[in-house]
Order: sequence, then structure tokens, then C-alpha cells
Amino acid sequence: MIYRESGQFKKSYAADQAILPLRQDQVFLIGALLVAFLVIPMVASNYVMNALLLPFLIYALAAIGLNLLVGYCGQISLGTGGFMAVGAFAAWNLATRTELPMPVVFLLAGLITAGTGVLFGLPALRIKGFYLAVTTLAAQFFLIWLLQRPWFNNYSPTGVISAPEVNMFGWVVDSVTDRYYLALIILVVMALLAKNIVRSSTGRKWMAIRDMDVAAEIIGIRPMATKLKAFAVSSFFVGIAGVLWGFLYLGQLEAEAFNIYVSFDVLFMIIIGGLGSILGSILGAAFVVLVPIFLNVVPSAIGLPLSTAMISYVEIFIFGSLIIFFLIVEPHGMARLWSIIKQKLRLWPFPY
Amino acid sequence: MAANAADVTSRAGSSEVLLKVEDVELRFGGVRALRGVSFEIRRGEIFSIIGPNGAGKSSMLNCINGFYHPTSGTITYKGQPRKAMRPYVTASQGVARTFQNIALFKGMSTLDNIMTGRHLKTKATLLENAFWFGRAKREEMEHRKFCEEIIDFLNLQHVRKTPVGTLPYGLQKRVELGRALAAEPELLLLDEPMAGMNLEEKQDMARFVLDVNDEFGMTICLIEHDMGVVMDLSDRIVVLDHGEMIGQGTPAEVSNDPKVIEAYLGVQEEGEA
Amino acid sequence: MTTPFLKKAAMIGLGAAIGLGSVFAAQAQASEQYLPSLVYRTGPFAPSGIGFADGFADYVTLINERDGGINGVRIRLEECETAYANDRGVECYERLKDRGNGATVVAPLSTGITYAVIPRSRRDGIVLSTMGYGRADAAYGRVLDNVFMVPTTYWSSMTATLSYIAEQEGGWDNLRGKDIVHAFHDSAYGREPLAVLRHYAEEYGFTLHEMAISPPGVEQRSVWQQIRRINPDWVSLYGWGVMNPTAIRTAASMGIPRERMIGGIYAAQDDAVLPAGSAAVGYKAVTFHGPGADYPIYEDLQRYVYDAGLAAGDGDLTGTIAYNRGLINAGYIIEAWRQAQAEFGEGRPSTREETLWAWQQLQIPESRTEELGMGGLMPPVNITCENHEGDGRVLVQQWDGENWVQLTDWIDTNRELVEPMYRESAMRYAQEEGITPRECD
Amino acid sequence: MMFFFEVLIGGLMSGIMYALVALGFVLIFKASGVFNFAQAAMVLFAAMFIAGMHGDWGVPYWMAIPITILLMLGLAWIIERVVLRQLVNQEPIIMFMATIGIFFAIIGFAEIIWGSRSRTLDIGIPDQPLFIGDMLFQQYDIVTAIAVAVLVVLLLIFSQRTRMGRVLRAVADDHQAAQSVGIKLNTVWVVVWFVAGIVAVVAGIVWGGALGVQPVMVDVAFKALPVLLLGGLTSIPGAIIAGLIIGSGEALAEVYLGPIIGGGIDNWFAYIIAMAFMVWRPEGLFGEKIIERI
Repeated sequence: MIYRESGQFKKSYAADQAILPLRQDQVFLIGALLVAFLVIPMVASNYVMNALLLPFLIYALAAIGLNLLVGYCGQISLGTGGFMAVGAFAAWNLATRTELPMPVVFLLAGLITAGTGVLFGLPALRIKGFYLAVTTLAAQFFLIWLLQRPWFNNYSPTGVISAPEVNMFGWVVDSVTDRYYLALIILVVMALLAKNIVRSSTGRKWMAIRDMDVAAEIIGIRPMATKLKAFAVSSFFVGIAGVLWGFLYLGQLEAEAFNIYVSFDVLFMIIIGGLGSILGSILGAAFVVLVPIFLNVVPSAIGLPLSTAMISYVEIFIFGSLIIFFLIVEPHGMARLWSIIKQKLRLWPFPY
Repeated sequence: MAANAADVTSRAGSSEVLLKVEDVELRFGGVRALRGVSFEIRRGEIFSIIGPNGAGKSSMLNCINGFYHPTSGTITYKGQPRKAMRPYVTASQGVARTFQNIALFKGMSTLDNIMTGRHLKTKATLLENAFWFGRAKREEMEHRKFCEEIIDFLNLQHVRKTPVGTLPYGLQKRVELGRALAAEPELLLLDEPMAGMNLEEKQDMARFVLDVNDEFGMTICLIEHDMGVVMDLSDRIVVLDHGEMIGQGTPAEVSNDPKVIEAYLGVQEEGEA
Repeated sequence: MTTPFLKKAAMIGLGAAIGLGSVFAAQAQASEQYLPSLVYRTGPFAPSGIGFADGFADYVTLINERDGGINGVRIRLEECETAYANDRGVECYERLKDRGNGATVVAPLSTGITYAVIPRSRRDGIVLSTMGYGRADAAYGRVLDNVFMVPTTYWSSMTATLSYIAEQEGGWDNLRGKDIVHAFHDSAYGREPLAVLRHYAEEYGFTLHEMAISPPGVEQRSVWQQIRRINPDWVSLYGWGVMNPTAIRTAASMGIPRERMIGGIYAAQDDAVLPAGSAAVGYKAVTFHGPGADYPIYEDLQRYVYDAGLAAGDGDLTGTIAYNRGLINAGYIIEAWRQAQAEFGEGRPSTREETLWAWQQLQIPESRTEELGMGGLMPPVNITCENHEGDGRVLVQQWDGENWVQLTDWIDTNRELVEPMYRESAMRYAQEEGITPRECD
Repeated sequence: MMFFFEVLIGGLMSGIMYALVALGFVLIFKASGVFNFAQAAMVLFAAMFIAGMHGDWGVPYWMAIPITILLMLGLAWIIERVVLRQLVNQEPIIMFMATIGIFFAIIGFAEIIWGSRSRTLDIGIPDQPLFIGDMLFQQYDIVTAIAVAVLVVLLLIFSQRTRMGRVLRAVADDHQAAQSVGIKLNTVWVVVWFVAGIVAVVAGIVWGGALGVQPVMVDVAFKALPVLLLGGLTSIPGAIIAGLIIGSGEALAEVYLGPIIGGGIDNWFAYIIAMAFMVWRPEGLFGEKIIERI
């Protein structure tokens, strides 16, 4: 009975509506934050920080963004890669062409992406479901094409551009640890914002549209405004993730790299992690980042040498199968598995 | 839930016309779902629309709340004739409804469904919501309090946090009523609220309908198949058949109207003829 | 909400890293020279990547098997699959760089990955060997002292292409009034040679038609219809992946003579012509190494690698362009180590500093390529402090339906044109990044 | 003017190639309401097996193709068992995402067996320029167009004249009604995915011949999707006509608009056409009108 909620009574609606109503969860959250902020930077190797944690944090942010749109508002999008690219290139051009301070650049890049998201969300006025999914591919292809025009990379001969120095209020984010901290802070803050949005009236409107848009309209929700708001917020998150991807993780930008398969990867994260769950987005991001690495490391470690190529094929197959598996067995993904574990802990050691 | 308390009048309703339907016609391609329907709903009354299957009852409700747009004819609400209007505009003018086939938000809890009904009363902006500050937090508490009252009223306390998709049918109908009440509407459209219920559930639901009308003074427009219920609850009734209005009046008048009897028993009479 | 998982992820990550470390710590031996190989055996460009990876691995195997390594220092090769994706490439770089006794040189095999690892490699002191792809301006050695464009760049190779065209037309003067089409992958890669082409078009008075083909290029009819209408004298093709065979095939179906199509260095591989079938017969391309398998080194490969069952692939890619590129890239890397050992002491693996030093003066004269059994296959190299490319020479090859046939000897490149271009671009980069160019004397 | 017609005809021919892939989508959507994103993966799967069996094992084409068709039957059966049956009555959007999973699973499986090398697939379709008057045609296109025409006719015969075809149409009209008269939905699904598989085999041969067989072939999916939307998801003639419109529109835009705005625009142009059209008419050219109910 580690996970006991008995004896914890909510005396006010405010307490009942807190993000984490249970004391155990609060303790756990604080512990986890302490670990993330204090322990990991001390113990994690360069490789773990640089090649696992950084992309994980950034992907988690993109996944939260996409989940707001798909999981909460029910508008499926295959244009995530394109929107990440918009964020990254907007930030690069703002940073290199203007004297704006970096935090403003980040914010503006997010807003520009949000605007782009709204623009490509407009067909949602008339188009629904997978029709809309396919038209978001238009965003994907068009945006990547557009960002390949030489103006956007300032006529770089190779089209690949190096990211500028990130200076946050005088803090020059350079070392791996710095970059980890910046990504972590942004993720924690934005995850909190996302959580606030989804538990608020905005989130309820999104979910109403998702669950039954006709009924939502009849109880007075304006479908268009609500959907566009979801597109805007989602794109803002995705755009910031794009900035971090280029500026903090890769250190370079290349429009082609934000291709349709990036969009699929982020979609996988939210399906596997859990549609309509902020926690799920983060779990899914970790899963998608780690699985390929496990597949590369584990077979050779247990004496089953597979060629690098074979590992990749197996990986593609496994991801495809996992998508099917999760959709069939647990459409709420890993987030639901997590709450089932909590449920069990609540009763432990009793089976019922 | 005192917003409309001032309007409370007797069960018989006032003489003020809340909604006036004049000569409404609705066509889908060649099908005429409604032809020349006219009636009035007075503030504070329980008004019922009855008729056999396919009579156009739900189509009529859909016209009233803007989901369908009449091909011709006018609908006057609170003295203002309406042109084609999106449903959310109608809702913002104080019309709420429930649905024949339950249209709840399945992925959300009972509480969240009812809270969604409050959304027209919410003013917090996206940014306030994101930072959980200002109106966002304050309104959330106020609405929560209001919705808890509805939950108490409808006896839904035990399923407050349950996803509605997993609730039994009768409870879902009740949650849907709760969601409509949360909007504090002036006109409440109920589309077969008792369909598929057992006797006990029907009695409960009838009680709720009466209480809503009595205590909160909401005007109710009801579609129902169960004649017993309709006759007991309604102040006035309109009868539709094949999209045409064939009778109107108090329960007593309607139940003695030969055209109505014919429409309901028409099949047998034809068989005898 | 967010962080329970952060912790878990970190633990998994740490676990993976520890597991990873211990697995390979056991295998690492002080006497081995560690060589990471970033390959793309999968993904959209796999048909090129597989051949390269095989050639690269087979050459290393040959050195280990035939010579027992470099002066007894065996080379331990480890592959990491990038699928040509930048993030995967970075992950590979980070994962492999400290394996064994430390990576000293990396060939990223993609321009995008190169850009991502340039800052990292500068911090780590690891040499980047980028054959033709990557930052062209890295050929100017004063700014990026650890990046090497050996043996050529898109810019230099394009000047050679134009020399070849001029020669075929009977002299530069005859280019006046001619129509030359540059049909390119609509990306920075395809646009890169445009600067050179525009310069020449102006200087020699031919009309340059720039025809963009949108990637991946599975449908190109309308582009080639336009080209057919131009009725060009020559077509320069800069495609990549599936774009190349589709371009050749579509051009053929429009009746454009393949003999007058010249592919760039990355439109020169076998996967550019094979899928096009008979349509590709006569197609020409420039490449920075000899085609085919008719070199002495192949006898040794046969004996020590293929016959011993140690080949990386199933053997049907030997002698392909991609395979040969793998061979010579490994060849350069190993020669650099050899020269490092000669300077700093034989019989022990070279450190990063030693490897960097060796690359910074890498000299592989023609005579040495012959000793290596790669005379005519591997272009000679002559690196100076300022010049990180060498001569940039390329040759023209032609597809006869079965094999690439070498048409010309090495063609000189226009150093007077490209070197100032490198310098200008590199200096601008140095300024942006706050790098002080080192002095060369 | 001559040039204009050449471009137009070339575009129409490309459109037929796109329509060939779109056809498979339509068949499945019509019969089961599933938007099958995996259709292009089935095309790749078919092409890889034909080219792989021929190239690596020396199986002649006349054997490799029927074997592959049998494999498509197996694939249809597995998909029905493992995926469709489990997801019955789920939201269409969940089904759609599941087919994205199928997409990757099929590609991964085909690559595990055949790797990602490029192979040729040449069953001897002639490919030479052909002049009719002054107009340039390509034999490959003509053969392809004939193949598509034959395929469409066969599909129509199948749907109009055979018992199974009538069953499929009944199911398309009304799932529940069809079930209530004793049609087994599971069998119907296997059959329709199998038929779509056969279409994929034809598309695989045609596209594989044109591009060489390699994983990037699945990108033709992104060419077929706008065709599908424009044509309406449920109409076979719609797919063909939309293919022709998109193919020619794209080619003309590439020639007359591309140079003005700089560069190859055909990756997104078709999407913009389809999107613009759908904003006006969400059900596409020939799709069934979507009537909202509550």
C-alpha cells in the first residue's frame, strides 16, 4: 500500500483540481525534478547527455505539441517536420539578420510557427479526419520546399547552415551541460503550460471537438476558432522544438532534414506514449529515442551479431508493429500503462 | 442556479412568446422533411413535439438550434427573426439541448462534460489558462462549484470522475441533461430524454424535467415517444406527421383530435378499410 | 507530470550507457587503432551507401589480414547506421567517438551530418574526412584545420566537367552560343555548382539553363520535356538517389543523347545507371577515382578478403563506384595513420593529435598509390596548410551498359577560380563563428 | 502549342501512373471505410518480391509474378487477422493510424528479406521514343495506359458481374445490412485487400520498371494521395480522372509556373490543388456526399 490515497481529503475544489492531487505524486515529481536537475548532469556521460537526453528532451517537446493537436483536439497532422523546420529557420533568420536577444528570437520563432500552423489549419474548416491528415502533408511538402529557397539560408553554398551562439540573458549556452539545462528548463516550463491548458476550459473545448465536434458546436463551442487555437498552440510548441533541434542539438540546420519521416517519428511518439496525455508524450519520446539505440547495442551484447543494416530493417518493422500493437491493445499508450502500475501500487501487496 | 429565478412563473407558462416558428419548410434534395410547420413556445412552459417515426421531430429541433437551416419560413427567437445561424451562435443566445442518440464527449469524465457546458460563461483567455492565473483559476473554481450543484441535483456524485463512455445508458442521459443545464439556457431542447429507459429511470428523468422547469424556470421543448409521459408533463403539444403539423394544443385537446388519432392509428384504419 | 519519466528515461539512458561501456571496454585493446564507420546501408540512399560501406570495411580487413595492420597495429572497425539522417549521424558520432582507444578520424558520409559534427569534431580534435560532400570551403585549410575535402569538391569537379566539354567542342571558344543545361536536385546540393557554372557561362558566352528537379524525383517528364525543347548541347546532371536513374531514363525516352549528359560526382555511381537499364548506355559522369576492378589491389582483396570469407558484402558490389570510393577513403585514412606512425613512432595506435598532424601534411604521390595497388584508382593527394583538397582532379567515365569505362585521364581543375571562392566563403564562416584563421607560411 | 500538348500528354501519362496507386486505396476504402495508408508499401512489397526473386534466385518473371500475387493473398489474410479484426468498430482515424503502422511493418519486413539495394525490374515493356506526326510519345506510357485500362475493366467486371463483386458493393453500401443478410465481413476484407494487393502488383511492376526497385519507391504514395482526395475516396473513375487532372496540372505548372517562382514545385503543387478543391467540395470530385448526422 505504498500508493495510498486514503486519509488525503480534498478540502477545496482548488486542491482537487491541482495538477497532482496525490501527495505521493507530488513527492515523486519533486524527486524526479531534483534528479533531472542535479543528479543527471553529475553522473551522465557526455554521450548520454549529448546523444540521448538532448534529442529526447526536444522530441518530448515536439510530441507534447503534436499531442495537443492530435490527442486533445483530434486533428491529425502529418506536418510536424515542416513546422519544426519553420521554427528553426525563423529563429536562424531572426538571429542572424537582426540584433534581437535570443529569448525574443525563440519566442518570435514560436509565434511565426504558430501563425504558419493557423494558415495550414484553415482547411480544417471544411475538411476532417484523414482528409485533413493528408492535407497537412501539403504543409510538410510546401514548407520544406519553401525553406530550401536560398534566401532562407542566406545563400549558403551547401544549403546547410550553422546555428548561431545561444545567449540567454547573458548565459552563453555552449557546453553539453548548458544545453541540457536549457532544453530541460524549456521542456519543464512548457509541459507545465501544456498541462494547464489541457485542464482548463481551452483543453475541455479541444476535447469536446475531438470527441464529437457536432455536439460541441451545438453547446456553443466555435469549432473553427477552437481548432485554429489548437493548431496555433501545437505549432508554437513544435516550432520551439525545431529551434532547439537546430540550435541546441545538431548545431546546424538543413531543411531537407525535417522531412516527412520526422513527422512520422513524432506521431509514433504520441501513439506509443498515449494520445491525449502530456506524460505520454514524454514517455513516447523516450521510447522512440531509445529503442533504436537498444536495438543497436543489445543484440551484439547478447552475442547475436546483426548487421547494422539488418538492425535498421528490424527497427522499422518493430516500430510499425508497435503502432498496431498499441492501437489495438492500449490506445492510451504507455501513459495508461503507467497509471495501471500506480493502480497496482495503490493496492499492493493485496491483489485486489 | 438562480440566474433565471426572476423569470419563474407558473407551470402554465407566461404569455410571452420565446420562440416562434412560422411556416418552416426543410428539404433535403427531393425529400421534404418539414412542410409549413408553425407554432409558438412560450416562456416558462413545457412544450412537446410528438409524432410517429420520421415525422420530422428531430429535424425541427435541428432547425431551432441552427444545425439545419430551414429552406423557407422563419424562426423568431426572443422577438428577433433569425436567418441561417451556426449552432454555436444559437447556443450563445441561450438555447441548449440533449440528443436522441447520446452525444456526450466520451473521452471525458462526467465532471468535465458538465464543465464543458459552462464554457459560454468562461472568459479566461488562452494565456491566462496556460499560466493558470487571473480569471483562469477564479472561473475554474466558480464553475466547479456550479457544476457540483448540478451533479448533486442529478445524483451523479458517485460517477463524477468516471469517463462517460463507460457509464450505463441511463446515467449518460442524465449527464447530458447536466451538460445542457450547466449552460443555464433559457430554452432547453430535449430530444427523447427517456428513450430506452426502464420505468424507474423514466420516472426519475420526468422528475428532473419538472424540477428544471419549476425551480429554474427554464422553458423546455421536449420530444418524446412515451405518450403517458408527454401528456403528464406538457403544457402544450404540437403533433407532426410526415413533416406536416396536424394538431396543436393542450394535452387534452390533442388527445381528442381526430387527425392526431388517425395519424397514430392510421395503419389499422387503413387495414380495416 | 513530466518528470517521473525524466528520471526513468535517465535511468534507462544511464543503464544503456553503462551496459554499452562495459561491453566494449572488454573488447578494446590498447594496441588497436579504432575506426568508426558512419554508414547508410538503409534509408532512401542505401543503394549508394551499401557499396561504400562494403569497400570501406573490406579495405580495413585487407590491411589487417594481409599486413597485420599498420606496422602491426590492427584496425578495429565499427559501423553505425545513420540512414543518412542527421540526428542518427550525431548519435553515432557521439556514441563511437570514445570507443576503443578513441576515434581519431570520422567520415560522416553526408553533408548534413558533416555540418552537425564540425563543431563537435573541433572540440574533440577529431579529423573529418569528407570526400566531395560537406563544406566546400573546408578546402581552404586556414579556417577549419581538422576538416579535409580530399580529393575534390563540387566546385573543382565542375570546372573539370566544363574543361571536358570545351575539349569535346574543340576549344573554349567554341562554347560561345552553346546551350548547357544543369539539371539538379532541387536542394542546396544540386545548387552548389551553379556558382561555377554561372561564372563560366559569363566568361565563355554559353547559355546556362538551370533546371530544378524536385526531390526525390520519381517523376520528371515535364522537366525533360523542357530540356528537350531547349535542345541542349550538353546536360550536366546533379541528381541523388532515385533521381539519377529516373532522369537518365526520362531523358532517353525524350531522345536526349546520353553521350552529351555528364553526371556530377554523386551522379556517377552504379545505382544511377543500373535501374535505368539500356537507357543509360553512353551516359557519362565525372568521378574522382578510377572505375572498375582492374587494379592490383583487387587481387589482394580477392586473396585475403573475399576468398577468406571476410568480405563485408555478398561480393556483387566489388568494382562499383561506391565500393571504390569506400576503398580509397579507407586508403587515405590508413595512409595518414601510417605517416603519423612514421613521425611519432611505429607500432602503436595514433592519437588524435598525431592523426590530425598527419592529415595536415598528407602526401600521397602517384608512386605511392601504385605501391598501394591503387595506381589510377586512387587520386594522388597533396595537402598543405592552406589547401585541404589537393588538386581536385577528376576523370570522365562512360557507362557501356555493363561497366563504367574510363574515357579520360585526370583532368586538371581551375584552381584560380575555385581557391578564391573557398577562401571567401571560409573567411565569412570564420567571422560568423568567431574563428581566428591560423597562419600558414 | 505543340509543346503545350506534349507537356499535357506527358502529364496525363504521369497521372495514370499515380492513379494506379490511388486505385488500390479506393478499393479498400470503398469496401471497408479504411483509409489504407499502407497501399504504397504494398506496391513496394510486391515490386521487391518480384525483383528479388528474379534477380537473386533466378526465378523467371512468369513464375515470380504469380507467386507474388499469392503472397499478397497471404498478406491480406494476415492483415485481416492481426489488425482489422481487432480494430472493428474503432474510429476511422484509429484505423488510419493503424495502417501507418502496417506501412512501416510491411516495409521493414520486405527489407529484412531483400535488403535495401536497388534492383532492376524489367519485364520487357519497350521504352523508346515514339513519334506520331511530330508529337513525341513514349512506348512505356502507352503500354502502361493500356495496362491500367485493362485493369479498370477487369475491376468493373469483377464488381458488376461476379458474386463476390456484388457482395463487395453491398458491403460498401451498408455494412450492417450486408452482415444481416449473412455476408461475412472478414472474408470480404480479405478479398478486398487481396484485390488491392493485385493492383499493387501491377503498380509495382510499372513503377519498379520506371524507377528501379528500391525503398524510396514508397514515395509514390505521396504522389497518389492528392489524386485520391481530388477523386473522392470511393470512386474508381474518380481516381482515374483525378489522376489525369493532377498529372497534367502538375506538369503544366512545373513548366509554366515553376521557372517563375523558382524550382521544382511538383512535390506540393498537387496537394495545393487537392486542398483548394476540397475546401470547396470536401468529398472530392466523385466522392459520396458527406451528410452529418447527430
